[in-house]
Amino acid sequence: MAYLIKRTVNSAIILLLTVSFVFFAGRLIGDPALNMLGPGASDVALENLRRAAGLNDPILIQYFRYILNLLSGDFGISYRYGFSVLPSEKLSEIGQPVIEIVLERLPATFFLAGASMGFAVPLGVIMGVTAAANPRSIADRIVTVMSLAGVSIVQFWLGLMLIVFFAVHLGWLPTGGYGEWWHVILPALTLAARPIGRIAQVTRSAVLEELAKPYIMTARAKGLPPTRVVYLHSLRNAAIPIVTMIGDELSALLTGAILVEKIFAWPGIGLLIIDSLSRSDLPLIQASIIVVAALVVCVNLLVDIAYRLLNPRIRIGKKEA
Amino acid sequence: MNEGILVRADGLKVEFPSKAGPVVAVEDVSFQIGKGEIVCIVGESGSGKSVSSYSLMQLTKFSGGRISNGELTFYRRDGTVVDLRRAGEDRMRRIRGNEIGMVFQEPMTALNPAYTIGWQMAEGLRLHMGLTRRQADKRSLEMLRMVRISEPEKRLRQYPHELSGGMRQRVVIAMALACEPHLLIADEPTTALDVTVQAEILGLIDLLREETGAAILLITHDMAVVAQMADRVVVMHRGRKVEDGPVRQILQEPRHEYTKALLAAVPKLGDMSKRPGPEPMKIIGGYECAPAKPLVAGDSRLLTVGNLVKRFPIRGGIFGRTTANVHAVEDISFTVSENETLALVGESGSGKSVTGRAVLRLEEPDSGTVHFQGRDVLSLHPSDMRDLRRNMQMVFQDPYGSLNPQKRLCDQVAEPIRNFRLDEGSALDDRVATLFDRVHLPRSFLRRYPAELSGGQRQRVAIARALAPNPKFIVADEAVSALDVSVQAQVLNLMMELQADLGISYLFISHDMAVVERISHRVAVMYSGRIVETGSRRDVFENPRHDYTKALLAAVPTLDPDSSIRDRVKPISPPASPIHPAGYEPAPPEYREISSGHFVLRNASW
Amino acid sequence: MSEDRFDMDETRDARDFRVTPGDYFRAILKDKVALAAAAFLLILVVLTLGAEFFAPHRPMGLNLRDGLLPPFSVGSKGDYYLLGTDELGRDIFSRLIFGSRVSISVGLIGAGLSCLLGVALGLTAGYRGGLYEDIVMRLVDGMLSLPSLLVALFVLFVLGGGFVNLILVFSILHWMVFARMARGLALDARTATYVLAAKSLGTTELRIVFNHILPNVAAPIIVLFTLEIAILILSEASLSFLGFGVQPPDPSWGLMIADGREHIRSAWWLVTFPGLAIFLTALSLNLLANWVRAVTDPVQRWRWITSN
Amino acid sequence: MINSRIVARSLTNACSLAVVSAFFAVPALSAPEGTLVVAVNQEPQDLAAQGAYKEINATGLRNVMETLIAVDPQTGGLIPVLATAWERVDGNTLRFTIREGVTFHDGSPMTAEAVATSINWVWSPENAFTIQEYAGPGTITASAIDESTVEVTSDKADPLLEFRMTLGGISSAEQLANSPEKHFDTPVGTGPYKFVEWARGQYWTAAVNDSWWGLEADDAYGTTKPDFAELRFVFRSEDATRAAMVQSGEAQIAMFPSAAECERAGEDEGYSCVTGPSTTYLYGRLDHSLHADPILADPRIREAVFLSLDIEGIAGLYGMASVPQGQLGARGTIGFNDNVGPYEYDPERAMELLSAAEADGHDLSGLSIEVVGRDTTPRIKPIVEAIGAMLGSVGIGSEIRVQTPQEFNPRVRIAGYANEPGRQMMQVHVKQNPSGDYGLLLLSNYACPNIDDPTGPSRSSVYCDPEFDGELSEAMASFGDERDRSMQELVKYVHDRHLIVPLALLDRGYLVKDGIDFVFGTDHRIQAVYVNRSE
Repeated sequence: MAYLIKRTVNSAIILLLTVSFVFFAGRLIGDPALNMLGPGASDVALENLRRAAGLNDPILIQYFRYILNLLSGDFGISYRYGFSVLPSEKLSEIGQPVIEIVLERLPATFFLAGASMGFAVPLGVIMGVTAAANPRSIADRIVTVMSLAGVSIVQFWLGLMLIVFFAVHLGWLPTGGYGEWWHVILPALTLAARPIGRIAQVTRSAVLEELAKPYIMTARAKGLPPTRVVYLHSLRNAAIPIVTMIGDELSALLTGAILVEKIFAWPGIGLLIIDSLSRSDLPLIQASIIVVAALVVCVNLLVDIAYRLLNPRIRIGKKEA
Repeated sequence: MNEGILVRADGLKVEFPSKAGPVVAVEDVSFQIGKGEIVCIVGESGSGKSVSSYSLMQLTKFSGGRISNGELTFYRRDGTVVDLRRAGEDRMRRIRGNEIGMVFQEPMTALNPAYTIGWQMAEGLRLHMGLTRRQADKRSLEMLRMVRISEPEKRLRQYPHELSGGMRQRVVIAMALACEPHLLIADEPTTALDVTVQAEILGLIDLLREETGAAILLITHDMAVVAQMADRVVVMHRGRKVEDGPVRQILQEPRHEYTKALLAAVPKLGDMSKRPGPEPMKIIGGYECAPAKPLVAGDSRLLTVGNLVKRFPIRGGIFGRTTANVHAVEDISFTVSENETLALVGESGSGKSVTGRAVLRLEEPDSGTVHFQGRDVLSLHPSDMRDLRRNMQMVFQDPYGSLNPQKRLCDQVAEPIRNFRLDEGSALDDRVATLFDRVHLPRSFLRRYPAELSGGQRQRVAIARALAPNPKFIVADEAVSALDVSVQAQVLNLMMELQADLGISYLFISHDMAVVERISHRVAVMYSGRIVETGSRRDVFENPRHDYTKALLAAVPTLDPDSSIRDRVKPISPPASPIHPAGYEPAPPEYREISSGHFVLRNASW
Repeated sequence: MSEDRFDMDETRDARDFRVTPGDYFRAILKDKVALAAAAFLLILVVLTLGAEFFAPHRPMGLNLRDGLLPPFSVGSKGDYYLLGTDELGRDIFSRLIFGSRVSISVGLIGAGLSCLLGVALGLTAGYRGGLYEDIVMRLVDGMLSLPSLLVALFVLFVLGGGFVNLILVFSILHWMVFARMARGLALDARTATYVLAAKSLGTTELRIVFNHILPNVAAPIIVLFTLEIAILILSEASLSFLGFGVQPPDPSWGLMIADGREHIRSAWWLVTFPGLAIFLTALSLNLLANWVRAVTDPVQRWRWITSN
Repeated sequence: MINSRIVARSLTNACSLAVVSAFFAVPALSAPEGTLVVAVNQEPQDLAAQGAYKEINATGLRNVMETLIAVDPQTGGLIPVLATAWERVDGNTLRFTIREGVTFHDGSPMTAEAVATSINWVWSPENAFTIQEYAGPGTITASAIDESTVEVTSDKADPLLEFRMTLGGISSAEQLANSPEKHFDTPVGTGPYKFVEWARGQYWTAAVNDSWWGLEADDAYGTTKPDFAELRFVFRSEDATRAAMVQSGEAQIAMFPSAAECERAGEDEGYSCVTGPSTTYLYGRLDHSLHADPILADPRIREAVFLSLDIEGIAGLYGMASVPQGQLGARGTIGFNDNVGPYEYDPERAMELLSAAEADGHDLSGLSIEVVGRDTTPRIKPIVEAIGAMLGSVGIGSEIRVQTPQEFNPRVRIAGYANEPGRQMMQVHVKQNPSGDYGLLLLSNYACPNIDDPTGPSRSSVYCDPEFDGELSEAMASFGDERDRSMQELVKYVHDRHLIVPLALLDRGYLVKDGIDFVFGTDHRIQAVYVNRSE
């Protein structure tokens, strides 16, 4: 418990760093008032906005205000989302809170990430275990090369190729979009290539390492069938690096989805980020990054909890991660 | 067909792949095991003893080995006969764990850390005997009772890491015997255990043989274990059987030269009684290196250690506060004189290695004093400390780890000379070459890398390196424990020779009472961070006063085949935990002086 | 002690252990896959260094009359286009060769800088320990848990794309893996007996770090370095694809894919070849890293060096 | 209106004009059913009423939102929509009689009051909507005279006021009063389709309006009626994906196919490529007198830049029968000068000019032209790359950039570029001139920009010449042949000064699934009433 609290505090610090980074880097783009109103804005309008938004205060005051606002769930109002006009005094009326926009996009990204992990985890683990159980065999070589191929492939390129083949050439699946379950197949496959490879690699080496340990000889000396030795005995102990990798890849999926979402017109947070970048919608970009960072931190925390469930040896306070 | 025979190996040959083609690990090995018999295969590392036993289970193939010749006849429970070399994997699985049980060397890692003891024990029972989980649990409990483990019900629900090494080895034995095999293969089952625990486990195995009637194939490098346990002995050397026969014949009338040499190299407890100083061992074969003069300790103090304390904090909580301390070394004091060997004996976790490092400030002690040649070691500035290291050197336990694998041997031995700028250029080369001569290594080794040497050779390099700056004092931390007996004897003799020639003092850290008896002038026995008894070698070995010292001595197996191990085993209470909550200050130790220089700790426990 | 090592100790003459450069050479000759990867990279490096010499056409040479020619075509002026042309009539093959300069130098320089930074910080942190290590490792953990592609996008959005900024961003966002590994290795090495031994011999700290620890941790770092090059080449492609990386008209592989994707249905060669180039390069680097890892791993290497 | 079902290659400017006269409208015979899916290249920023002026900003909005009057692409004349009649009161004022019995989709009646409110909202300078790019010299306001009459007034005389009234959509005044925030994402108009839903990042949809006034009236849309029960505008930024959607039947219409896709459509079964001319032109705007680097003031260097460009080749990159020419407008527009031909492609001459300039002491190593495009412009990347390479081939250095609107727009507009140091920049951009007259075009591209009016019509001009401005304002005030003649002169004048390179007059293309009849005008609006199922 104490350990979890400690980890949570750590995560909070990481998030604070992210927020600080996002805040100060955002200021590097230039005057936020000018950014918001556009170059056509008059000096009076700019000054009004600066006064209203407190942009004339010292930067640290603004920074603390930003953090306080975040804590109360106020991530700011979008400069540009959903309207092509920039009347500063009407912004609070018609502008949407960015956090709502971001949260609206999350389910699509979750669905996509979940679907590709649904492909990647079982496939990667089975491939890795098969390779480890028969080191240096043909199967091992195939798995090694395949998993390396999955890691080496350019995701958006793979996506394009899949579209050409399955959607255009064969016409089996839609080219993109969102809605029905079959829409997710191509983007999820595209995203799964890398995690399959990484999970297979990690599983292979972790299982191989476990298979070299004495308790495996004990299990074999008990006359257990090889599948039981491999899946029940070694895989369970190899689970920690595998779970770590799954966590890493899940985090990577949440951001790696940017390109794939763009190519498949998948209305998730990645597509939103691309759109808001091209519109220079700073509050929306900032909120997206903070939310994704928070998700990544949560995934890491979950992985930590999974360690505890998987490994009876880890005791509270014994070791820092 | 002999009715009493259980296993017969004929012309066994096992090969492993290597860079230069297949390497023969075992060749033309034949032996047999009768029903209910204990057969020991004894040999040093590389002799092929483990490979031979693994072949019986076809376990060699999992590490790349191939049984390329021979016949392994096994008389099964149902009366059929099977050739274990040719049996298919399905049939082997029904034999493994069922008709042949196996116990491995490393109890710490032989159990799957992710599952409970009960789960792991039930696994084999359900597979081979078709029991339900409930029946299997019941049987597991019976087995745990049989191996005399404390609180067996609780153990079933525990994970391996919650058990001590001895308990784990009992679990492994219980697991191996659960399906009532006719043959139990035990591969160095006690090597990794402390000497007191080792005696208990050996006693248990002997007892179980009687209770279950299973034959036991015991693999060991330790002649004393052979003497205690075996009915018959197979001696192996370099992949071949050199000799076999009943235990008495092998021990008392060895025929083969190798067996004789092996026996001679084993230090025997009690050999040194009534002798004044350390004496080298008689080595048959190899070189003799008797010291030119008797090893007499000097009078002047070289090293004085006072009230040394070292604790390791255990951190916990949100803010990483220290919640408890491991009292690794607790208020110990001792001295080493010039030309003297002080042995620090104790079991693992007793704090003896930490003491050795703290003296050299490789580990900063928490409090206490260390004076070397009158200088206060602990208050020295790091650069002065570096200078002082010229005179204080260390030889480590692991000859594989203590040499940098990426550097040539000559450079490693030259390193301290370069560090202290003692010599340069050709003078340095000469000095390094002379050091190689000194430790009896050929000069052709100068340009080699550590990986090209055997363990004993590496340990010699380590000693040469320690000798390089002409130190007055060397801490030898389990310097010979990892070596085979024959090599161990040679290295011990070398150390004594160097002491005689160069007037070096040793702090000799060891768990092996027989070795300590050979080499030391004085002995300090450590137990759970404290010195419980100290005195001259003769005082401690011939007149032990502390219970722990007595138990330690009693647990050492002897080469006498007539002494039954079970008679000697008096289980001693497990060591008091050296972990105490933060802020705990134990009472200072009080010693009773038995005779001049012979002290015994009075505090019952702390 | 693992079963593998146990067997080795029992069965192997210690002298067999020494691995010479010749062994590595023979081992790679035996490993067809690794050999192919090494050969591919070698050819790529030669082509890249001698791009001016090997490329049949100028990479920027415009020829609108010969746009979108399929592979193995002859242009209107009799030029031969091995891999076809893009819509501006530029030779794909030549652009690929010149594009490798961008991709490889981004990968090499980016990975090199992050390696230097990471290893320096990681080694010292692992060896020194204490508060310094705490700070460095907190930083590493913190930065590792940032969504790196996203942060890269954001930084490039703020600073603007381009070769130099790309490398800067990569170095800042990728040093942590090196630091973490170097620190772990230094930590292992710090408690390794040979380091303790060196200390007891009076060797100075600096010498211990650079003379004893560094050579022993070099192999895994080289492996990681190789992998990072591949990762950076992929990241460069992604960022250039999104318009935040290398700017046109420099022919980067990622940009070539981005440009060609409008024509993916009609002119497959525009996207296929640069995609394959990235894939094969990254795959070769990965395969080679895998091989280096296998042959340098003390536990594993006998499997690879032996003649089995 | 145009009904073109023609494969790209066969289409040239001349024959596309011939097509304009062909007009078939197939009346709907059955009740509307099914969904018409249109794949568009970008998601609209908003669906506010003002967006109805520019189809590309909010594709399909005209199905929901209607205007008072519209330009007939066939005749260039005005036709009634929500206004049944209109008259000019004076140079500043127009009076509209609004159609009776029209209700907004929210059920509120379209009263004169409501129309006035909507016009005031759309044209209010305070709101600073993008429609301001078509704002006149004065500020436009509207008021209801009586129940069926609305008066629209500009505070300065405005000959183009009727044209401006064809642009902005009329939306529910009730919505503006009660929930102004919804105005931007929930359009409430009077059109044949009612807005249903806007799934962000995916599509927006509209359902057929059963009580649409047009079902009973033939004066605005002709006899054609909605054929589809639902409209769905799907946002797909990938060109190839849009094409694939039509091929696979996911969509019936795809916008902006590449030339290659268009050609491919002719060979494939199942769908075809339909193209037609538009009023959109692609141009390269080279910094001139205002805030330009002095080196560009040398006419030889400017000419060298112009001569180095293979305009035909660039037009070929755009594909689909884009017409290279020497002026920005289309033939038939008032002010089009038949004697002004395209700039020649003459790299040798360009190099001669450059070396002459160098001989006079110009340091050509300092000549590096930044060629910039906006990433929302279709096919912009190959075009700027080609221009960069062409400049390079005569020895003019260049840097090429494709920027987001947020980076790009300020650099085109006076308020933004006035702050930049002297530049050597050529902006490659597209613009539309839907008015059928050169006036607006000359004003917006060549008249002196006014720094105090950063949203004014000449905000993105590069040129400033009081003499030209004088003649232009005279021409703008004139009518008929005189207007045509004086504007032709001005066209010739700017042509000879090498100010803006007209790169191409663009055709627009669509991929259309077989079985769909798609009719569009030069304004290229996707209006579902003109999309019908064919036999």
